[in-house]
Amino acid sequence: MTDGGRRDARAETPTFEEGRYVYCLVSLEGTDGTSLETEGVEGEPVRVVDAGDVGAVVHDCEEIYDSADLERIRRWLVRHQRVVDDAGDAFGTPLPFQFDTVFRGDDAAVHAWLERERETLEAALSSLAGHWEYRVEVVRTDPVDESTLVRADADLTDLRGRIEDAPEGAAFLLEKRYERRLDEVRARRRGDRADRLRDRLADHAREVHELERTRPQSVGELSAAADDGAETVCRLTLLAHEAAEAAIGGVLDEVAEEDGLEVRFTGPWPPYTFAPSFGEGATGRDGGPEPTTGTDAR
Amino acid sequence: MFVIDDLLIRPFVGIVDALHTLALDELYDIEAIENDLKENQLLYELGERSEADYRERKEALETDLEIARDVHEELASGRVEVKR
Amino acid sequence: MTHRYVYGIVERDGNGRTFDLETTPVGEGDEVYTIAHRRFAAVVSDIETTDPERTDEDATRHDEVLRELVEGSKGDDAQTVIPMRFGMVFESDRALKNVLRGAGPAFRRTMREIDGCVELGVKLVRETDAEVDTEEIEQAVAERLEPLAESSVANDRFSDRLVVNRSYLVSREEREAFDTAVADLEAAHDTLLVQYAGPYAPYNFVDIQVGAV
Amino acid sequence: MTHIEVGEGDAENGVLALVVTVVELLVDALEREAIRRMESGTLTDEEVDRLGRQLAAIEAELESLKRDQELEEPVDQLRGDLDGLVTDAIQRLDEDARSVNRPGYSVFEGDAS
Repeated sequence: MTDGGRRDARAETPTFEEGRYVYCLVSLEGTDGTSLETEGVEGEPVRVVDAGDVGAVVHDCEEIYDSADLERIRRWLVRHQRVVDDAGDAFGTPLPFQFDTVFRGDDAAVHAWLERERETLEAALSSLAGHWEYRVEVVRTDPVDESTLVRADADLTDLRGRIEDAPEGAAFLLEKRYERRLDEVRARRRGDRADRLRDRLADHAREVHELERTRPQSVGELSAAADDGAETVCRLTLLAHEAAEAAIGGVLDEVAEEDGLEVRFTGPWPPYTFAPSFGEGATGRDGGPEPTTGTDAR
Repeated sequence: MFVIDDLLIRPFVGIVDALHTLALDELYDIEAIENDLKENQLLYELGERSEADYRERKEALETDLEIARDVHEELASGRVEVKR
Repeated sequence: MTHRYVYGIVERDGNGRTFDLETTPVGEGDEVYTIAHRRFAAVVSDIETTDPERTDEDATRHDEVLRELVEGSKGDDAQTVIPMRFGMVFESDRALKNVLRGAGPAFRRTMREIDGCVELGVKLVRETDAEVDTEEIEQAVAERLEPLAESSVANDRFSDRLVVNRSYLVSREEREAFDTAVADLEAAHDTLLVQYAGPYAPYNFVDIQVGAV
Repeated sequence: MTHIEVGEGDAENGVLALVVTVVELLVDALEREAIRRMESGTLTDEEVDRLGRQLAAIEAELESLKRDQELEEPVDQLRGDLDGLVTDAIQRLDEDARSVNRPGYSVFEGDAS
């Protein structure tokens, strides 16, 4: 594990006297009351701070949640998600915040901020209403037979022939060339498959984004299961209306019927990736442009 | 002035990434952890594993199992579909 | 309100017989006794909850009570028991007797199959780094043990070190011969560790699900 | 920042694994270049063959070294770590400005203390 090193090397932890850990923002329009019965990260009691029709789901906190213990972080993540889920159940699609997002100050500060950003927030909430994030991972559990690939590709066929006739040293290089070409062909097939799927899903989703094919290393660290040698064809994230869920499932069923393909479909998640940027004039720590609460929004 | 103090502890990337991964993992992993527990017990009973090792491992595996069940319950139910 | 926690079913033991056991019972009661309806009796102890949590301690107690019944302890004879899984509680004696009545035929059938038998477990584990021919060993084990058993089932191979994991239903008369056979197998394979366990109540040879009421 | 762990407890072996990893990457690059020259036709058949033999010999040498020193796993791991590091770094370059998007943590509002 590299956590020890990472902790030493990381930037200084921000400190604050009083803070509010923010799980998400919700629309209170048409709901009666702001009560939310749920337990937050580390068992903290969760409340809703409201300003008009916008509410922030928070708990009081005095420090950032930080640990080198991955298990603990997993629990925190799950708890964070549970609260956002409960908020979603009670108030409809929430505007979710990343794990460990803390608002400096007390309820009044949160309230003032909500008031100030109200227009943006209300617009964002109403635009996302009824929409959720879905994750799709297509995995090839049985690799395509090499001979099939060779037959379908003139270069590969040609290389195979040349290797047979070549002297040892040349054959070695041709073999390497062949392997590279094979990788290319596989990559192209993956790409084609992913493109077709994207197009089909786009009919049912408001947005479809392709993610890096491999899960980020840091997520891998959190993961308990070792990869079983299966090849990831693509990873997609979608923003779709809840009514489209069945249709999306149908498209994925068809993909799963292809030999050797497995589809891993999870959701509905709160639209973490698709939560819009807000907070005009905000500054990031590095003075970068606008921060967002989303994750991978492009 | 709206100040955001962002500091990266670890490059976690996205929370959905993490959740999606956890949800899928936990779907598969409970049985593997249970098997490891049984193996640990067996090797201890056969005298191949010392009591200290056995206890340490058992404790770690039990924590894993508890978390796996927790996560499974909270994330996996109805949210994960593996289509074959 | 006190309920009945059920360990298993025995035959022709009458009502209210108590067993003199070493094991502390599951639940609050301090006695393990029978509640009978005609031919069959449930072996029970008193408990306050209808939904006992499965703790390691209580699961062990459940198993130990059954083991003592099967083995016979102190003044009691060895019993043939149809074991129940952990956690079965009946709210009232009436509910329990209803089940004894309703499931009578199933109990009768099962009792015929396991009468006079105990369950024995045999696990063969290869030593670290030892390479073994699984098929050959399976065959040797089958040749030696199957003739002595009424029946057997394969259990989950939960570890890649496990070469064989089987449970055997063995009549009390064959116990000694079975012990010898297992010892012979152990002697014949020096790359294998043997775990020979039991006698247990025949969990693996009983297929009765009783719905708790 | 991400650290790459070199070896576990056995520094010498760790350094060796690192060296082998670097040499492997170098050989990969050499092979790519050799293929490029072979395909561009700037080498004679004999030259191609000689080059191929040399690279094959180096590769075989590396493989046997890894086997003898039990470096296969650490080298694989290092290459994996490097890949992950590069990917993460590229992402960071890519999205440096919106690093808030990562669940590290964010503190909103008020003066940084």
